[in-house]
Amino acid sequence: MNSKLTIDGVELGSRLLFGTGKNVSFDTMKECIELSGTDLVTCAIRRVPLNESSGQNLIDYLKNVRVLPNTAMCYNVKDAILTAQLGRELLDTNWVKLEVIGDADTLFPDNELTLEAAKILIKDGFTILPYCSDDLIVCQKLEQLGCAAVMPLAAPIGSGLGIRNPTNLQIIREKIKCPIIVDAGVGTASEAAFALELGMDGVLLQSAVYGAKIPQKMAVAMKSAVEAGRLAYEAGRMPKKLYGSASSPVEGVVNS
Amino acid sequence: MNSKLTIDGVELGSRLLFGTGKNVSFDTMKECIELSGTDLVTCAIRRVPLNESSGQNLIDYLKNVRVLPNTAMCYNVKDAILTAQLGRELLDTNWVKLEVIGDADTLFPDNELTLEAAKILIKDGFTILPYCSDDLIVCQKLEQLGCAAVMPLAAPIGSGLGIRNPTNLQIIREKIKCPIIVDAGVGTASEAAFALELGMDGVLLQSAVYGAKIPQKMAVAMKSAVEAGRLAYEAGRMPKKLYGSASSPVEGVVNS
Amino acid sequence: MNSKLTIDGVELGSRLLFGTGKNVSFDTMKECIELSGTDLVTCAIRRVPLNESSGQNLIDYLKNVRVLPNTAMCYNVKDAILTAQLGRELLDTNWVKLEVIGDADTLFPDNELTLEAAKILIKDGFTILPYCSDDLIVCQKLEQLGCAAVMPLAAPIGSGLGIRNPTNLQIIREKIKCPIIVDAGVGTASEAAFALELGMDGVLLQSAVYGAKIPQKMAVAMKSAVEAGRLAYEAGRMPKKLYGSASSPVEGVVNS
Amino acid sequence: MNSKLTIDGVELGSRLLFGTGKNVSFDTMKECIELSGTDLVTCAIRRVPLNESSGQNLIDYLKNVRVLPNTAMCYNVKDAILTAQLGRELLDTNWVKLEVIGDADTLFPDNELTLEAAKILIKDGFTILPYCSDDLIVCQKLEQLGCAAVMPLAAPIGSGLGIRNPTNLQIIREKIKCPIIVDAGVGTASEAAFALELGMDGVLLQSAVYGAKIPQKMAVAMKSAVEAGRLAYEAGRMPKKLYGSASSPVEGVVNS
Amino acid sequence: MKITLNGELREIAAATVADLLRELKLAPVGLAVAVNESVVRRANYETHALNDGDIVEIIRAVQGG
Amino acid sequence: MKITLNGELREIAAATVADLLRELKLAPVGLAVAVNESVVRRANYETHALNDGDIVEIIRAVQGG
Amino acid sequence: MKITLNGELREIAAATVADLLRELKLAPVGLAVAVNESVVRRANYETHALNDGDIVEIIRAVQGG
Amino acid sequence: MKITLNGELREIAAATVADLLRELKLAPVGLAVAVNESVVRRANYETHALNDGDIVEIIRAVQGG
Repeated sequence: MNSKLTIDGVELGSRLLFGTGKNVSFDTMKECIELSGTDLVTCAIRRVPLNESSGQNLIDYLKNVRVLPNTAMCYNVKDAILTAQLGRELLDTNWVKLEVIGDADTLFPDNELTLEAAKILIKDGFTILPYCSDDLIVCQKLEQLGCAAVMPLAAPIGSGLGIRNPTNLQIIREKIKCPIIVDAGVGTASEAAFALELGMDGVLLQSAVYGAKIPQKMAVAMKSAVEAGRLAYEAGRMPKKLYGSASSPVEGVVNS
Repeated sequence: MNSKLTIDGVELGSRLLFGTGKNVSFDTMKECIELSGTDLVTCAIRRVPLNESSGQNLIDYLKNVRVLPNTAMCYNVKDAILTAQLGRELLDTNWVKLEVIGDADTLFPDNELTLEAAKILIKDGFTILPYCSDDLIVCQKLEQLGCAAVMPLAAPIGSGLGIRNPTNLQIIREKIKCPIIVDAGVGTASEAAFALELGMDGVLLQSAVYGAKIPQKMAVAMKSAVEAGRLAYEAGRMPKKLYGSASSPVEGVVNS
Repeated sequence: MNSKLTIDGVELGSRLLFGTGKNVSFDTMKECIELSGTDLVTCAIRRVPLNESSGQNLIDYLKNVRVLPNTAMCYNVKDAILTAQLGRELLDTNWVKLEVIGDADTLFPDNELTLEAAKILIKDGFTILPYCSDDLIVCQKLEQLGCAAVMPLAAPIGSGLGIRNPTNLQIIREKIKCPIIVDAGVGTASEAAFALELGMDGVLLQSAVYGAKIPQKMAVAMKSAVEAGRLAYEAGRMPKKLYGSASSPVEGVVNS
Repeated sequence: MNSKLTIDGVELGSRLLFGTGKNVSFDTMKECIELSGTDLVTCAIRRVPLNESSGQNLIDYLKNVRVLPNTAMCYNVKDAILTAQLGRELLDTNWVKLEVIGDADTLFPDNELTLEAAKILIKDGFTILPYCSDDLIVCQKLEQLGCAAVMPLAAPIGSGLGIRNPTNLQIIREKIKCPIIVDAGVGTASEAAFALELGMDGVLLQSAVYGAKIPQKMAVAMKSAVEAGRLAYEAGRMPKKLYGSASSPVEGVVNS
Repeated sequence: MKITLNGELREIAAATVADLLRELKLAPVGLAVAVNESVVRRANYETHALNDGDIVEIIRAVQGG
Repeated sequence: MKITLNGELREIAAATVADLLRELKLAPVGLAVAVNESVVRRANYETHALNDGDIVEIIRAVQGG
Repeated sequence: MKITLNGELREIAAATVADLLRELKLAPVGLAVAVNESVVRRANYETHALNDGDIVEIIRAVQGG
Repeated sequence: MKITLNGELREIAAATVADLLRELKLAPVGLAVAVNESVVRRANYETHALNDGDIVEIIRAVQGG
């Protein structure tokens, strides 16, 4: 019922972007992906372990969704670029979730290096979805470089703290045209809905689902939450007042 | 997928309780009711206007849902009781949403009088769903009297301010067994989801839907939000941390 | 510099009301009382232990401040009334901080019983400062009974959660004339300031000071916070905007 | 009573940094500066108007405080550097509040250009206090360059929205050694206190005071608020609990 | 006979609740009636006699929240 | 004579409130007394007779919030 | 001689920065001067020659935050 | 021949990327290869010669967010 999210000309069936998990079996992951309704899942790019049998391949579990490789854990431009290029070759996609990390504890982005990497990758033909701060100027520069979307964080990765600064997201929404995906920080369903109500075009989730006691239930919760939030945004919420007005008629009351 | 809400032995198909509108046509109301998925709608009891033709009857539009008469706008016990009894006769139900109002501007409940009326109505065979403050002691007393649920307000009626005091609702949830329905104050989808995540058993909505720019869209949003919030509650959300942990592996990164 | 708080015709030198401590020596208490600048401190009324030597007397440490006996831990009207009367005889004051508790875990007030006790004590000549919920209707009834002030809680006693529901306090301020003292819940200086900024006439503190790592420093912090909050209220704060306007001139900039 | 703030080896008498006003007379400004207790005030650098008599000189009103020239309204590195150098010559100080703005509506900083300008100015012998986002990575880089402090915004300049993202400030505090001054966004006293309670070393105020209905009262309020917040930080606040424990003894109650 | 009907004094001819509804041209569905603060069950409309000074309430359901 | 003193049954010899305080070795300052839910004013300690079965409360101020 | 003075083209007679300030009737206090993006120290106002096409900035402190 | 393979020095016999994968018993699917910071397209595995001192990365997709 709500309008679709289109990134780089591709219409996605859901406004929920989804990680492929952490400390969770491929089977649980696959179940959650299906329940969440997502159309686009992220994965990381890592060295093949040479001394162990490689076991099952993640890609085999991701047949029905579009896969978005990330450059997670890259701390400089060179590593991010090579990782992006390897991801493109591996997954046959020119989309990449660009991350250049600035601090190992908080995993906050280094926006300066992210801008530098984005510029190079765009020249190389990539479609960039960059992880960044909720910083208007950074988002404006990323948009001007030609990024397909911007992905400001709502709170630190893995924190589950929710939308820490709605004001910043509201301002970014006002002044940015490209899709805005909230990346990181959402911890439960109401927060995902709230992100969409702020006019964000989507949310990327990982820990909120896989870190819940029952990930499958949370996957469904998030599917509904994202729909609810977007619909509420499109519906146009009622105004707020300190106190309201009667919701039942004030005339014709039976009284003595 | 989530567990059902049961009030007084009756299993309801939805955790969303819904008003029948204000300043909105019967047709729009009916559409919103259907889209919201609600099983239980409230109505007010008012004197028949004697000098005008009565027009269409609200009840004719409410064939497929259970109707819950309220005692809205009653300011004393006597009026509330007579209104409840008239509603029971009219709608052939012993359920009543008991409201005894204490202030005409804010429509805050007079909990003292609500307790008094509840005691009398329960003796008279009613199933009481009382509107009350988010006050643990009041809720405990209402439960002990035998109310079928308690309906604390989240914010003033018609204010759309959302869950003003999650702490109080959390504490009430911890110490009360009977169903808790958040009545009044919810303004948008994320707030409805949040109420359910706090362990509330349902929400009663009116202005949030009928006061939205596109009520039909908000009705659907609320349906999804209530499902999302309940599922998230049942799923058990991830813990919060000041900052989290990597959501992609820290080992095997391609680096120079 | 700010206007004074007057209760029952008595002008107080400070808007900070203060407890006499818990798990803290009389000496530390005395020091904190002096540093806080308070003019009015509360104490509890308890049975003299018969089988131990009574040691030092609290009252000897409270020579320079007005003492306000409370009825803490009373769960019914009869106990509250006798405790109030004993406090009056003991401390030669007709002021009493009336508490009738409804729940032993949360120490939330039973507002219904508080109203009943207030009515009786006012007839008996007491000046009542009642602990109550942040519930407009209860505050209005207490004011109409003739209470000298109302003392809504900001958060549960001893929780340190701060002002849980500014909306309720704002509304009470709008519609109540008598002094409003925030009783319970304030945990740190900014929250005390915030209470005053909401138009509250004072705050009553206990755990926030005695539970700090360095109570003496927090006592001074609270003294300043209460002054700051009141002055800010009287100064009339700037309006909020989503984003503001330049705070330096936009003309005459040196540019190329 | 609280510890002093030292920037670049200079001990300041107050943790409040203060603007010199906007739409306010020099006399009112001077009064507010004195009442605020500040030791360090900012001013802007603008072209002398050539076609009008220059009137009174701001500097004549700032005899007893240290003056910190800013580079407000500079949108590129070159302008910021020249403005800084002119300010140094004019005011005989090598301190500069570095601002490189990225957007004319919100006045958000361009952190990338701020870093570039800081690097050049530090080589040129300046002591830099840079206005920046509440972004850990940017603050870390500014500190590593040798800035004397970092000045993250709490909310947009002139918005009065308060501390929009306490989480970010908390994390910056945890991981940065140099003084952190909250620059912009504080709107009232409790918010200034809160900033200090988060461990910020100071706040820079302008609109909150000059934009209040009675600026002089707000100046005093802010003086107290900053002291209160710092003392509370040093005192170590009580822990928060969902509900607390009795603040009066539970034994020895008079009961029937 | 004079009664207070929905809060207003009114002269009526009706002898019973059922009469009154007919006099008011109200169909006896979708409404409920109280006389002197007691509900009159639908089955008793024909037999429930009205007296001078009675306080009568005739109500229906309306939209509300 | 048996009284309930601060919630406990106790055999006492005292005939008046003043006697009782002496018996308990309590100085008559910094405390207040109620007998059978009525406060006994300090001025009446010497004259207020105690009877078998009386409920006596002797209280003081303690720290609290 | 034509210079750009505070962003505007202007014909001046002054040969030095000090001349220029006199021509503009500006006392050499409470202001600072840059020529071609370099600050001219106050001590050098008399000796710093101006040339055709110079870009001159003369600034002062104003209120700001 | 010595190469740096996934960050570790290693003696290999393989002359091409394809050889290397065989030597490592890795099927040439579900992975990607870079030599000296340039990606080697799958079509070129057989022809891309390895040289002493090459830096080789062999990667795959793993779970992440």
